[in-house]
Amino acid sequence: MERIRYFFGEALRSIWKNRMMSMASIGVLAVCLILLGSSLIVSYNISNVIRQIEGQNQIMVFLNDDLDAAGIENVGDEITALPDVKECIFVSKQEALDEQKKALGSNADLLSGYDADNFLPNGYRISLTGMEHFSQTVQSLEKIPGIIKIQQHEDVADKLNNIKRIISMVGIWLFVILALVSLFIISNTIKLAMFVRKREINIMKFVGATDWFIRWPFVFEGMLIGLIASLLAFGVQYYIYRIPLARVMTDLKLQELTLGSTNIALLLAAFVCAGIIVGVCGSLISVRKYLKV
Amino acid sequence: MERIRYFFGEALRSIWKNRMMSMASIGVLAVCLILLGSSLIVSYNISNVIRQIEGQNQIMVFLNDDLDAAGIENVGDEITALPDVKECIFVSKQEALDEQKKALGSNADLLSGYDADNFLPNGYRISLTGMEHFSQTVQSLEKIPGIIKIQQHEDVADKLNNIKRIISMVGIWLFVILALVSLFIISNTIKLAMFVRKREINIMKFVGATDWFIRWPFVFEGMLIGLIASLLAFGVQYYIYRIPLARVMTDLKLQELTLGSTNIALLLAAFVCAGIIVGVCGSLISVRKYLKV
Amino acid sequence: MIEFIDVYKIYENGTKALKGINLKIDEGEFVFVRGASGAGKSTLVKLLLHEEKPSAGEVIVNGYYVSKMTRQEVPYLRRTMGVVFQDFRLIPNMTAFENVAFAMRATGARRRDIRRRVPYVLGLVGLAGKARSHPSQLSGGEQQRVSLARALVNNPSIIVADEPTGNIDPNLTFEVMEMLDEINRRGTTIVMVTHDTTIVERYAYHRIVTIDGGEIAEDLPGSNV
Amino acid sequence: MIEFIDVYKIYENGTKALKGINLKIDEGEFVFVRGASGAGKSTLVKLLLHEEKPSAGEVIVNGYYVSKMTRQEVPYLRRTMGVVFQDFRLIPNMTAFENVAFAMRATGARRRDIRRRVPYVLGLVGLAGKARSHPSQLSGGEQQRVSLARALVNNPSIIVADEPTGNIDPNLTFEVMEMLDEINRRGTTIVMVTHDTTIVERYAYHRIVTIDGGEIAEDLPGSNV
Ligand SMILES: Nc1ncnc2c1ncn2[C@@H]1O[C@H](COP(=O)(O)OP(=O)(O)OP(=O)(O)O)[C@@H](O)[C@H]1O
Ligand SMILES: Nc1ncnc2c1ncn2[C@@H]1O[C@H](COP(=O)(O)OP(=O)(O)OP(=O)(O)O)[C@@H](O)[C@H]1O
Ligand SMILES: [Mg+2]
Ligand SMILES: [Mg+2]
Repeated sequence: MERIRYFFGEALRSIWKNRMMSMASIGVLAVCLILLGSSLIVSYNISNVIRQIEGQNQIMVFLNDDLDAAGIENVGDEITALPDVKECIFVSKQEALDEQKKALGSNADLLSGYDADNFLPNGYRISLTGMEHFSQTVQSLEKIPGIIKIQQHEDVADKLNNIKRIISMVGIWLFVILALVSLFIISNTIKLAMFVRKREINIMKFVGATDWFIRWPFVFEGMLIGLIASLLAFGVQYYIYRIPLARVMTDLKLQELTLGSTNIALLLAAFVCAGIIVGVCGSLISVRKYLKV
Repeated sequence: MERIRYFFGEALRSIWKNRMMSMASIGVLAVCLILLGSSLIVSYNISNVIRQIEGQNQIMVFLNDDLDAAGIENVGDEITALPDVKECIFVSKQEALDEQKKALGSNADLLSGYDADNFLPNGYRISLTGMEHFSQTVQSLEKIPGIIKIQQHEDVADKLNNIKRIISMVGIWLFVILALVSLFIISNTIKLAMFVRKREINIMKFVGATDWFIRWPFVFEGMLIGLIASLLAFGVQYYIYRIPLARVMTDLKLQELTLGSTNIALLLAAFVCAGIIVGVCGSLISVRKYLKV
Repeated sequence: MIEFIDVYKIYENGTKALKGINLKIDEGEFVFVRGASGAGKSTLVKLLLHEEKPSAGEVIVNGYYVSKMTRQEVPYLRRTMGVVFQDFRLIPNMTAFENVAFAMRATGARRRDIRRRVPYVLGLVGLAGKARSHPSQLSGGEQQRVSLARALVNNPSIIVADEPTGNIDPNLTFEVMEMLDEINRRGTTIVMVTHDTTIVERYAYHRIVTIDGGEIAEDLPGSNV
Repeated sequence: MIEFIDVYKIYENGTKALKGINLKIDEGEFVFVRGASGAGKSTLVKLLLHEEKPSAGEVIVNGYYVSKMTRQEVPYLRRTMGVVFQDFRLIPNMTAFENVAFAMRATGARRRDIRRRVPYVLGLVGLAGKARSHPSQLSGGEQQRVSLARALVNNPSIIVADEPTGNIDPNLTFEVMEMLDEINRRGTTIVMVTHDTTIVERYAYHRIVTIDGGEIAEDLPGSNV
């Protein structure tokens, strides 16, 4: 007990005495956490937006006029059975004509003569859960007998997919790079801090301190620095996230952009864990070199 | 001359003697440059992609059947005169019907009776140069007499605009954060390195060295570190950019994703300038504190 | 008990600091080690402490075979000795009190004992008023005495002092010598490296080992037994 | 010429190191400064160097008014002096040669001159063979002599030596003293802080200033004029 209090006290003392260095470490660690957190939040939000756009993406299929009501229902069931199909709504000949009329606006009366002799086919309006397997879905649809025509905005679908792919590529690369930067920077900061203390550690060993006696205060110090950094990072992250993103959100009326409170709690937990682990590991790794006296 | 050689030699010697620290500084600086460079390239490429998608975005307007050929042409001229309109292609009643037939596929003969008595209106297919002023353009189009109906994928347009806005928001924030990180990290690295040399600088002053005599080798050192870091960063950046992005490019058949060779040269120049400036400033700022003896 | 058996020390850059040292120091002895600058006296001290390992031969300190020790054992070897270093080796960001206290704490001493013992030892070396000063706020002689206080604080069975009076004035030197003599009389082994001929002459009843060029040139036994 | 006029030095923590020092040292004088540990001797040296500023009073060195100097002037004040520091103050990552050479280079000396002069001075202090060693590879006495060589190398008009013989043996001490005496005879002012009574007695024909508790307790003029 007395020892733990001593080690903890030493850690606090050391953080205070090496204020500059401690602040540097805390700052660097916090910044790295913020970068990581931001990239997580951004990719989370971007995929949300894409999912939303996808949700509105639809395929229209037209049916052979020869099908009777049962046949039409059959096709509907087959479509619904496909993976990735979220919704499949029947659009009758009449509804299709009404839509055409609506599209023509004031010229709708042009089509008024066709109400009885409707030249438009029955169809299904299909919503997909996602666009990843868009072309496979289209191919599967083509194979369903009774479907005579598939109408799709393939172009838009493709483009959205491309954007998503690029964003996730960029996200992955950014994440990898940032993780490496974090490790690099923190290990260097701690190494430099250790370098400054080399003499101190040396002397401690010469008066008979064991390795762990020297190590413990550094471990606590790393832990404290990690904790402070993660709390700081979380605060800043939350602020960054709230202010400008909240503005964007209201701009776009995209309520889905909010992180749920569980996600926020998860983020906090992740920050604290990451901060403490990095802090302690950094301390241990860096101290190791200088203990060899 | 002899002095410059001496200062330069000292700088090299110091870089070599403090290998660890020099490598840390070079590494951190290079990583920051790579992050900045990557965010530049990514935002450049993303806006390219968006521009491309926008290029394919179209508005369809339908014309009053009462218009004669001259009236139709008039409307076409008015549309072309609008800002943001890139292309405006006439789609005749007949063409519209043909497209409808194509859309119906094998059921096209359903419409065969209407060739003479075409119920579809004439129209213009309009391509825009960009989507920023999409809704203004639509409003302007509504004011042109003779246009009875405007058909637009407003949803998709809006979504694309939103994505672009989010990406540029994210880009700006990322840039700001990264710039701050770079400054913070580099100044701290150099500060810590200086802290290690505090005693050395102190002693130099005590044997009668002037401030500039002490400063020059550090300036050269900062310059060299900046130069090396920027070249390293450029190499890595080029490699990162080439390999995965080249793959994405061929995947998407988006030739516009390449940076021109002038852009590459610009990037190199920017890297070298930024590297050297940061290196030298970092050295000067950090040395300053320890010269006060 | 300290024993050097045929010890050679050749530094990495080729300097032959010790060339075949054979020396046995019994428990309770007081030994002066003298010799020219660069003779190898501090190297001898470094070997005792496992700061450097012998290139050949064996050093035995209180039963530890220095050249064959594991990393874990080293701190326990060092705790049996109190060392005054030639360059003081005080921790710069600890006060005089904390520097001395650290040596006690490292051995697992209780806070209560530390708070009683440290001021007492600082008082012994005449630094009661400087307990709160950092090394950079102390004069050369004051730093040297903090180093001495640290060596004494754990009541070690061996005290090794490398030039402990190089920065203090004759009166203080005399006081310090009297203190060491008293400690020695109570049974502590003392090895003291010094250049000060005045001291050696005054305490000539102790054993005097002279080192020259890495070898033992002379070994005058003490006369007080 | 050095002059202390009513100089007080109170450190930030309240320690009164000097309490009204009045001292005038003429060109070409050789002055011993002695006194108990913590008397204020090193503080005196620090004031000469503008390492610390006097809390009150004025120090005049070679025409510079130390308390009123601008930052730009300080290096030129320091170049008029060669200083042996009590804690040596060698640059750790420079070899002995480079440490001495740096002091020459800082004054703008040519490379050719440096390459001729530095080995000569290192030879004077008996370290010709240690030119390529770093401070950590030198014994205490050797480091002290590198510090001395650095003080000599620029042929300064004043040499200030704070305990320059604390870590070297009697024979070497004698050699160093003879050297300083010879340099003094050629006209250089020498201020030497020392505890070594043997030296002071031997060279008692020089002026001896005794400091006690921050005040000048005694000022024995030299007899060799
Ligand atoms: N780390 C080292 N690497 C290389 N040579 C060293 C090292 N330490 C000491 N030496 C050399 O070994 C020799 C003996 O050094 P040591 O420090 O034992 O001398 P010393 O007797 O203590 O001298 P002094 O009285 O000057 O302190 C010297 O010539 C010194 O230059
Ligand atoms: N930077 C400082 N801050 C506070 N007090 C100091 C500082 N430097 C020295 N002192 C105190 O001032 C007094 C005089 O110190 P100084 O170094 O001048 O002594 P000295 O005569 O050189 O002693 P020694 O012979 O032990 O070297 C001492 O009591 C010392 O503790
Ligand atoms: Mg020694
Ligand atoms: Mg002193």
